[in-house]
Parts: sequence; C-alpha cells; structure tokens
Amino acid sequence: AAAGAGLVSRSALAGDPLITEVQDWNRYLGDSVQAAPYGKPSEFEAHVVRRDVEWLTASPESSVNFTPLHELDGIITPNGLCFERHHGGVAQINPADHRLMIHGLVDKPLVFTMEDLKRFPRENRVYFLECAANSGMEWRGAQLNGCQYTHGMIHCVVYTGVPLKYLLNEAGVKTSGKWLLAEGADASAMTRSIPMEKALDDCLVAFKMNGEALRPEQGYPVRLVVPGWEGNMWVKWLRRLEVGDQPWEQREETSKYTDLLANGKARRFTWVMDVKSVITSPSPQAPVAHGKGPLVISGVAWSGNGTVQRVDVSIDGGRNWKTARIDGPSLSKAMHRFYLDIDWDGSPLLLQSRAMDEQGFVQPTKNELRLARGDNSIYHNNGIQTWHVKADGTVENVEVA
Amino acid sequence: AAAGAGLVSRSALAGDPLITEVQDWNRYLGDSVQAAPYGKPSEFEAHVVRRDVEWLTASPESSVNFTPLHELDGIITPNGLCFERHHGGVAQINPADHRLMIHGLVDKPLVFTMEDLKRFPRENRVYFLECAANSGMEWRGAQLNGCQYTHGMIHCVVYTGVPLKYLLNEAGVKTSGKWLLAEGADASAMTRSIPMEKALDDCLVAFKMNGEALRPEQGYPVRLVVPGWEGNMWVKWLRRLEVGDQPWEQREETSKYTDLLANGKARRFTWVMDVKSVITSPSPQAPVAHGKGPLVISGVAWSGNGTVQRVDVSIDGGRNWKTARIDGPSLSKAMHRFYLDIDWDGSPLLLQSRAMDEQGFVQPTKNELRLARGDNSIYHNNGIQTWHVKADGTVENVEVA
Amino acid sequence: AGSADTAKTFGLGRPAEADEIAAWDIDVRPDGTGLPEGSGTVAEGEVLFTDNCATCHGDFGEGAGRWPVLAGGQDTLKEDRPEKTIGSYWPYLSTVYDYVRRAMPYGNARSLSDDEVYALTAYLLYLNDVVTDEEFKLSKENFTGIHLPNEANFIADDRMAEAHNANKGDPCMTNCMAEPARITMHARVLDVTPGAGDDETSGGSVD
Amino acid sequence: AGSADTAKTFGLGRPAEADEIAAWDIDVRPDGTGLPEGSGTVAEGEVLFTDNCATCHGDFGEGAGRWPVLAGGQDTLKEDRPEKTIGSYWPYLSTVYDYVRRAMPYGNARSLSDDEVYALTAYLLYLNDVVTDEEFKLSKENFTGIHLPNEANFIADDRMAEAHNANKGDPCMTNCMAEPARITMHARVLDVTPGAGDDETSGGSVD
Ligand code: HEC
Ligand code: HEC
Ligand SMILES: [Ca+2]
Ligand SMILES: [Ca+2]
Ligand SMILES: [Ca+2]
Ligand SMILES: [Ca+2]
Ligand SMILES: [Ca+2]
Ligand SMILES: [Ca+2]
Ligand SMILES: [Co+2]
Ligand SMILES: [Co+2]
Repeated sequence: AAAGAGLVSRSALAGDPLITEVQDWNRYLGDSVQAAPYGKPSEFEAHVVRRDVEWLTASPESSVNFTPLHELDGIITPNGLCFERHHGGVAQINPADHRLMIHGLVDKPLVFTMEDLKRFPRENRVYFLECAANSGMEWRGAQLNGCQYTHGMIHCVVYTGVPLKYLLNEAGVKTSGKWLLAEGADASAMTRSIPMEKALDDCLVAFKMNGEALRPEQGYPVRLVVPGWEGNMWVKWLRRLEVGDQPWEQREETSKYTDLLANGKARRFTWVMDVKSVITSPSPQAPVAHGKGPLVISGVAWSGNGTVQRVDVSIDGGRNWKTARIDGPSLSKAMHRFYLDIDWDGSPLLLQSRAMDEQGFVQPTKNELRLARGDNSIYHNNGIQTWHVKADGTVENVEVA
Repeated sequence: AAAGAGLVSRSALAGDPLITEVQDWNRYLGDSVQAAPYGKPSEFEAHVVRRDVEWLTASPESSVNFTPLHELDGIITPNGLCFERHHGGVAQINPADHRLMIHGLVDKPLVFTMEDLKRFPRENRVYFLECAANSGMEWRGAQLNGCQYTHGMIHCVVYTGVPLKYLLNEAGVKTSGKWLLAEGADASAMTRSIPMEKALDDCLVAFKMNGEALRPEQGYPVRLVVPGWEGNMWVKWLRRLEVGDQPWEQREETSKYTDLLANGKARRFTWVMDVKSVITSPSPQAPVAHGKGPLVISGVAWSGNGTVQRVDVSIDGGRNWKTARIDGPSLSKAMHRFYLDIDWDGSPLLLQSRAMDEQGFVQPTKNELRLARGDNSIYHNNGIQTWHVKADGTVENVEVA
Repeated sequence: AGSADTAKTFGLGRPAEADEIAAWDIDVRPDGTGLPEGSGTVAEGEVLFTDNCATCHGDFGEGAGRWPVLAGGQDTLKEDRPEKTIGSYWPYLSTVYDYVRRAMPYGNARSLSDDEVYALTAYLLYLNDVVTDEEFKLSKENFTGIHLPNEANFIADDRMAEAHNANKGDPCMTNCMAEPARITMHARVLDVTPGAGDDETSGGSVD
Repeated sequence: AGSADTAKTFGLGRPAEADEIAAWDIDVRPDGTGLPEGSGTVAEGEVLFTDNCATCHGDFGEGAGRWPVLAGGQDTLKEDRPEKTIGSYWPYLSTVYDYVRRAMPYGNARSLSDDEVYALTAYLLYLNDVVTDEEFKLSKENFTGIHLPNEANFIADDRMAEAHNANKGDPCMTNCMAEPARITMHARVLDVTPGAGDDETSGGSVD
C-alpha cells in the first residue's frame, strides 16, 4: 500500500497541523460497540466529579459530597454526579430483599415488595432536591471558592415512581392520621415526620431516576420524593411509613434542620426550599479563559414554591440588573437554566443572580437574611451569591455592600 | 457491649425474617462519600446494559448496540445506556485538539475551537435520536425477541448546544448556499448532506447531553443535532461544515439510507422519522412475573413531526383500542412515555400500541407498510409492534392478521 | 381491564404481621408513644457510655476531635458560636432515646438492648445537668415527666413574615444602590481542590 | 454588554487558511466538484485491490464472509433478497471515489494517494462490468462521463402519498377487525441474550 504517500507533503503545509495532518482518530478504528456495555465519560472529563470537603465532617460515612455545578449545563443532573448525603454510608440492598411497610393509623397495615410497587400507576416528574444545609457554610460570610462547594448540595433529575397517595389509600388512612413518619433501611435508619397534606399532595415513592434504577447513594431500590421540600425529608432506602396523629420530633427535625435565630429561638418544620439561584459559569472553578468579547454567563435557579418566573443578573454587584434568558423546560419545583450573553469589556465584574418565583418571592441578599435571622443559622441560606471576576479572568467568592 | 442482646428473641418471631431480623445494611456503615466520585449503578442492575447482536455485522467497530428500553422508564435515556452506532469505532478526541471548520459558499471560512463554540448563546432541548434502521431487521417479519433489539436504536436526551444558524451566520452563507455537508473526525469521516432550510431551522451543534459532556461514543467533544431526522445525519465528532449549492450524494445517502421499493425504485433523502411507538413492558425481556391483577402496560412514542398527540393501546391484537395516559413532559421531537393500567384476568394478550402525532399522522401496521413498499425496504419501519403475552406471563414477538 | 383511579384500591401488598410491625416500629414520640418496657440508671449508663460511646463523644459528651458534642453549651445559643447539645438545644428527651436506639453506636446500630438505651439516656441527662443523682433511674414510667431546658424555644416556621418575604413585588432594576458596590469580604478558603494545598480551615461544619 | 441576537455576528473563530481547507475538503460530488488531479488504470487497481481490499471484499468484490459485497447483484433489486452493489444499486461514481478515499481501507483510512483511488475506482467499475477494458484509465478528465446503471431509479421521498399517510384522521377504536386477531408469525430468534445459546441466525443485517 501507499500509506503516507499523501502525508509527506501535507505536513509541510501552512496552518494548524491538527487540521493539515491526518490524526490517528481519523485513520485507525476506535473502540467497538462491545467495549462499554454501560458507558462512561471521556478520559478528558476526569475532573468532572463529586468532591467532598474533608474538614467538614468527622466521618466520611456521615458526610456530603458536592455536585460539580460549574461543569454542568441544562437542568438535568447526570446520575453519576448527583451530590451524596448520607448518615451511615451507602446501604447496598438487593431489591429482592427490600420491603416497604405501611402501618399506624391505617385500616390495613401492609407490606409491599418492589414488584408490588411497580404494579401501581406511575408518574414521571422532574424535581430538584436541595439539602437545607446547601450554602450553610456561607452563612457567616464568603468561605469556599467554587459553586460546587457553595451551592452543590442540589441535583435535579426525572423521577419515576408511584404517587404516595396510592399507597396510603391502599392501606386506608384513618381520619385521625395527620402525620406520616418515613424511615430508611440504612445504618442511620433515617426518619422524618411529614404532614399528611403534603403526603397526599405531590409526594412520590420513586424507583427510577433519569430513566434507570435509582443509584445506591440515592436510595436504591426506592426513595421518597418530597417536591420542593428540604432534601433530608426525601428518605432513601425507604422501608417504613407510619401514619400518626402528631409529629415524631426525630433527631433530624430537632437537633438538626431547625433554624436558630438571633434571639435564641429556633424555627422547626421549615420545609419549603426558598427561591434561589447561582451563576455556575463564570465562577471560581470556571474562570474566564478567553479574555474580553462574547461571554456566556450561565446559572441555575429553583424554588420550592413552583416555577421560577424570572432571573435577573447584575454585573456590578447588584446596582443594576438585566433579566436573563431562561432556556429549556420551566417545570414546577425543578431547576431552571438561565443565560445572559454579554460582550465583556475585560474590566472586573461583580456577578450576581437574583431569582423570582411564580408566587412572587424574590431571592434576598445575604445581609437581608442575616438581619432577619442573625449569624447563627445554618439552613435555608438562599441569599444572593457574588462572584468577583477579575481582569485576568480568575473568579473569587466575595461579599459586597 | 450488648451486641445482639435484642436480636436473640427477634429471630424467633413470626413473619418475614427480612423484617424481623436486623439486616447488615441497617446496622453497619456503607460506603463513604469518597467511594465513588463518579457514581455507577447498583451491582444488582448489572443486567441493564447495551447489547449487540454479533451476527448483524462483520465488524464490531462498524456496528450497533441497543438501548435496553425494557428496563427504562420516563422519557430520558441515561447516557451510559444510549445505543451506539459507529462506522469506524469510537474516536477518542482531546477537546483541546478538536477543530470545527466552516467553509464553501460562505463569506469568511472559519475555524472554531471548542472554547470558541462555548462563547455563542446556548440552548437546551430534549430530542429523540432514532436510527433509520431501527426495526429494520423486522421488515420481513417478527425476528428478534425483545424491544431492546426490535426498537433499541433510539435514545432521548437533553442536548446543550449552539444553534447551527449562529455558526453559519458567523461565516456568512452566500445566497447560492442551499446545502450543507457535515463531516465527522472519526475513522469513517462520516458525511451527510443537509438542506440549508433544516440547518437554519432547529439544528444544534451540541457539546453536552443530559447536563454533562457528550459521551465519546456519542461524538465527544461535539456533534450535530438534527431534530426529528434520522440518526445517521447527527454527525458525531463534528469537524467540518461545507456550504454548497447541491447535495453531495455521499455513501450514507446513496448506498445506505435509501429505501428500496417493490418496483426497484429507491427513495432518497428520506429524512423525517415517522410517528412510532412500542410497548416496553411487558415485552419479551420484561415478562409478567406476578400473575393476574393490576398490570402496568408502559411504552414510548415519538414523532419527527413534533409532539405525540395520543397513543392507543390494544390488548386484542388491534381489534379494540383504549387511549393510554401520556405522562411526563410532552416535548416536540422528544420521546413520550405512556401507560395503560389494566387489571389482567390472566388470559393471553396480543399487545399493541399505536401513536398519533400533532400533524395527525397515525402509526401504520407492518402490513400497510409492506403493501406500500414491498418486502425489501430496511429503513423507516414504524409499523405497529405486537407482543404475545401468554398465560404464564412470558412474552413473544409475533405478527397478527 | 380498567384505568387508574385514585379512589379505588388495587389489592396489592400483603397484610403486615404484628411481629413485623413490632420489629420495625421502634420510634418514640415526646408523649411517650413507642417507649418500650424497661429502665436504666445513670451509673449503668456511665459504664455503657465509656465502653461504647466515649471514643467518639468523649468521656463527658464533650466530643472527641470533630465527633458530635452531646453535653454542655447551655446559654450559648445567642452567642457567636452556639454549642447545640441535648442540654442546650434539644427540645425533647424522647429524641435521645429514639436516636440512640436506632442509630448508635455509629457503625453498630441496633446493638443495644432497651434497658441499655434507658441507661445511656439517663447518663446523657446527667452529663447535661438535667439530673444530678448518679442513682437516678430512667424508666418507661417516669420518662415523660422529664423535660429538656430548651423546649419552649422552638417556634413555628415564620419565614414568610421576614421583611424580604413580606414585601413581594418587582425588585429594583436600575441604580439600586447609592454608591458602586464594594467588596466587604473575600472567601477564606482559597484552594478548594481537595488534596491540593491546605485542606485545614477554621470554617464551619455541615449538619 | 448586550444580549444575544440572531442577526449579529460574534467575531468568534479565526479565518480558515487555504491549506487547511484543502486538507479537509476531500469530498467529491456527482458533477465532479472536488475531484483531484490524477488518474489510474483498471490493471493498477487490480493490484491495489488484491493487496489492500480483497481480504474483506473478496478478489472480485464478492465479499468475504459478512464483509460488504461491492460487485454483482445486477437485476436483483425486485427479487426476494436484493444485492445492492456499486453496479446494481449505487447512483453515482463520485460516491465510490469519495468514500474509498475517506474511509478505506477499513482500519487505515486516508492512506491511499489520489492516483491510487482513481485506479481502485476504475477496478470497481471493471468488477461491475461498467467498463470491460483492463487498460481503461480513469482520470479527473473522463470521470463525469461515466454513469452507473441504476442512477435513474432514485426518486424523491414520497412517503406522504402512501395510503396510510394520505388518509389522516381519527383511527378506528372498536371492532376494527371482523374476526379476532390471529398470530401469523412468531419471532425466529428466540434467544436474544448475547452469549447464551445459539447466536447464529438466518436473519437480515443492519446497514
Ligand atoms: C464511631 C463513632 C461513634 C460512636 C462510637 C458513637 N457515636 Fe454517637 N454519633 C457519631 C456520629 C458520626 C454522629 C452523627 C451522625 C449523623 O451524621 O447523623 C453521632 C450522633 C450522636 C447523637 C446525636 C448528636 C446530635 O447532636 O444530633 C447522639 C445522641 C449520640 N451520637 C449518642 C451516642 C451514644 C449514646 C453512643 C454509644 C452507645 C454513641 N453515640 C456512639 C459517632 C459515634
Ligand atoms: C478490514 C476489512 C476491510 C478492508 C481491508 C477494506 N474494506 Fe471496504 N469496507 C469494509 C467495511 C466494514 C465496510 C462498511 C463500513 C461501514 O459500516 O460503514 C466497507 C465498505 C466499503 C465500501 C462501501 C460498500 C457499500 O456497499 O456501501 C466500498 C466501496 C469499499 N469498502 C471499498 C474498499 C476498498 C477499495 C478497499 C481497499 C482499498 C477496502 N474497501 C478495504 C471493510 C474493509
Ligand atoms: Ca411508631
Ligand atoms: Ca436495667
Ligand atoms: Ca485543598
Ligand atoms: Ca468540498
Ligand atoms: Ca496513475
Ligand atoms: Ca444468544
Ligand atoms: Co428546614
Ligand atoms: Co431515510
């Protein structure tokens, strides 16, 4: 054969050798269709991973890692990158060995297998799940340089599951049944009290995320979906639902997930996740590499109250705002993606985004939150985030006044 | 410690030991948040994979594997399970080494880096991608037992990308430019001619799927998205766009992807994917294990013409039909999920689904297609699929009259 | 064959047996619902705590390293770094019993007997100065008579009343600040790449 | 700063250089656009084909094993198992030149010189009885004078005119067939689990 005959001259040509020379991937066969029965990302995307912050917790089995929001786009979080939060490690459960019990103030206490659950009518819904502690480390002030860490305790996927009301109806909730205790099968036996009104409204008992089975770290084989409400309530490895007439005041709704105010009082049962947004690019982990000119400012917004109606973006630290373009599906209690396409003049920016939801709630400043609640709250920090984009394109987490 | 003190008596209790005895996953810590920076499915889902059929092709590098539709739900295909079709193996390309050229009948021939592309305004859209050869093996009659094989050359994901029109506009298409040649950088240097009208309508140059970077087998770092049109046109590893005044009549639009009729004539440029549906469960790979009683009949429907308006399901081989429930987002040129929840009496069923799209096109029977096109067509088989559910719950691929 | 209907039942699942319910129904409420028979003393609890808990939580519940602090912190809730413990923060004793029984000791959950949990709960009351007698015996009978100091300080969710929520309406779009914005604070943790650089920090913790 | 606007340009990308365009612009159209300078004979092509192509496509383009058949099949298009080859099916010769140059030999694409591709294309014409003279030389100059036999049989997409598409309207819902449906055909491939059982089949192929 005449291999290379045409190449000798080519390599002498003007222009980018990546174009003028035949590259290996344009000549030799790549991997076959048998190489990856279950596919994975390119080796060039190895940096796109969940990351934890070791000093945050005493034990990595009761800890959190964070979604790399700065690397993602659109409104769907890929399953492999959904942040993890668990209190006794990831339970590995054979679905054949899993049971879901409903008891308490019901006519007929019942036990379901996974097969049983899959015989009820199903629904598919896109919902964000945000940990109430998301941005909690930022309560006292700018601390972490990267939206993965400041805002990465959130993900948004499509759930397939059975409306919880069908299961409750099957057992027959007594009229005295006003609260529901949901319990997990993991080593923390996670429990939360949920008011019956919410349970009968839009909760799902979900076995799939983004089309495939739930991931183990998200509660495989089955989890509770509590749309718009704090992630801790979305009990994973769901094994038990008890109907009662009062809340249980479990550890996760007393010691934790209560909001200490300046006056020493603490709010309890703060369930709804408030309207919130963050610019994901540029951000500290996603600096501007290309200098001045066209710049895509991109971010996500969400609200536990329903859809996001509008997102405004400021490039001067909140003095002036422009309404961003919300792109892609706008679904209730789901992430929304927004963009502001600007022509950057190369001077430093103080980037902020401010979301407004369908009920008219507007994302507050961090100072407004501190004024209302003091400095000792941890949860429900939905304050406006500021990124300082410097002339060299690097970005820092700052606060402004 | 008093380990086990409470257990001795428990194990003697009546009831399911999976409930009455404390399980390991309820006692001991599971994996930590550092165990899987990029997560993967449970070990109990190892059977949920893309599969190929070895005898179909001479070489696994120019071959196809199939999406396990029978294991999925909702409308989104997880990235790891999106079917693969490539003609020279999977090109592995470092995004830093990738270039996209636009030339031909344009004012300014241009070369873009990946960084350049990410500075244009972006859009996020959910689209199905179906290979024109999907169900092609079934043209002459029922052959493969499983919707993974009969209908698995389809996936549906959210794309993030730049509208192609922005790139064309940047180069400045001359008024004589009526066609576009799209070319891939892989070892097959895949090419297809696309009419300019479509290119300027809804095509995207996409770099993300389901939020994260495209997978290598789907064209990482960048692919063309040609909504509603046959998958072969969605050129992967996209490196070149040439504007011309006529189509190129490339191998993939002459030797292949042309539709031979009974009279020896062959249709060319058959781009749109017709309205189609299939029941994914029950199906040969997803038999009914639970006997009579509540049975969820579930499937997917799609149309290259826009949204699916309605799906009807028959349990008697097409004699009588019931309109199914479409659940989840109904988006143009995206998959739709439908359900019919029945109370199965245990007698054999002949299951069919029939989709109707927003333009009023109705999915035909296979016999109607054969009547119109003869037995020698391969592509664009959108005929109604029949599954024979037997009394024991096993399911076979059959044809009926 | 018929379609889904919210009102109807499907006849799915099987009846739960009493022993099965008993095996899983271990939750305890503030009103005492769910408390098992049994009892345990502070003194018994001290031994159990030293053997099973102190490695992490410290001999006196002060917390070893970054493991949770269980005692102390009274009167810190309005201070700069409040210490939230059973004694300083938790509203109900039932939560202690419930949580220790379901989740502790960490890594070997469900290994304690009901009496042992009574004893440990008694000892945690003692460490928090709620009881002072080492011979104090906590039991199903006297349990609901004991109240934790901070119970009255829990209030309902009133976020809606906060100024920024109470005044809905279109937010300001132009010249919203008198002066140009100035930076008042910079991130304290400069290197966020785990493993690269200095991971130690004075920062807070996540709950 | 301003927002996106379809009409405006962004000033992104850089001009493509002539040599860069030339390096990638290797496509050939039926009207000859894109054909490089050069030529090659049937005889030259035979040697090249035997050395580089015959292991897969057979000495005479008949296809080894399941590798593609390149010659023969004339007058089979209306038969039960049509054989679609360059001679029996392909409409344009330009596609042969274009495709061999860009993608063959499989596994070592872009390794042939322009003359070699002319010679191979000439040989494929010979194998398909379009030319009969072994001394025939194909060149840029005489290329567009050659037409493949099946060119006239390609028609535009007229799916919309098919009976089932032409008659839109609500489909039948009840008693749509006179008799109960009966099974006319069973799947021939019973075991679809790759690796388990018999993977051999008489079935079709995918294109
Ligand atoms: C190996 C370490 C370890 C041991 C041993 C241990 N614990 Fe814990 N304990 C933890 C961790 C970690 C948490 C927090 C778990 C979480 O994140 O949910 C915790 C939480 C607690 C809490 C709740 C603290 C709060 O503020 O919410 C109590 C009460 C408690 N433990 C009691 C005990 C008792 C009693 C024992 C012994 C029987 C014990 N622990 C043994 C590690 C330990
Ligand atoms: C190692 C095996 C192999 C070798 C060697 C090989 N080919 Fe191919 N050829 C293939 C395969 C496989 C295909 C189909 C590729 C695809 O799926 O797109 C193909 C396709 C073709 C086609 C298109 C067939 C059609 O019907 O569309 C032509 C023409 C062709 N080859 C010519 C050649 C020539 C000329 C050579 C030598 C210079 C050659 N091939 C060497 C394997 C080979
Ligand atoms: Ca109970
Ligand atoms: Ca005792
Ligand atoms: Ca570090
Ligand atoms: Ca050209
Ligand atoms: Ca020559
Ligand atoms: Ca087999
Ligand atoms: Co809360
Ligand atoms: Co076609």
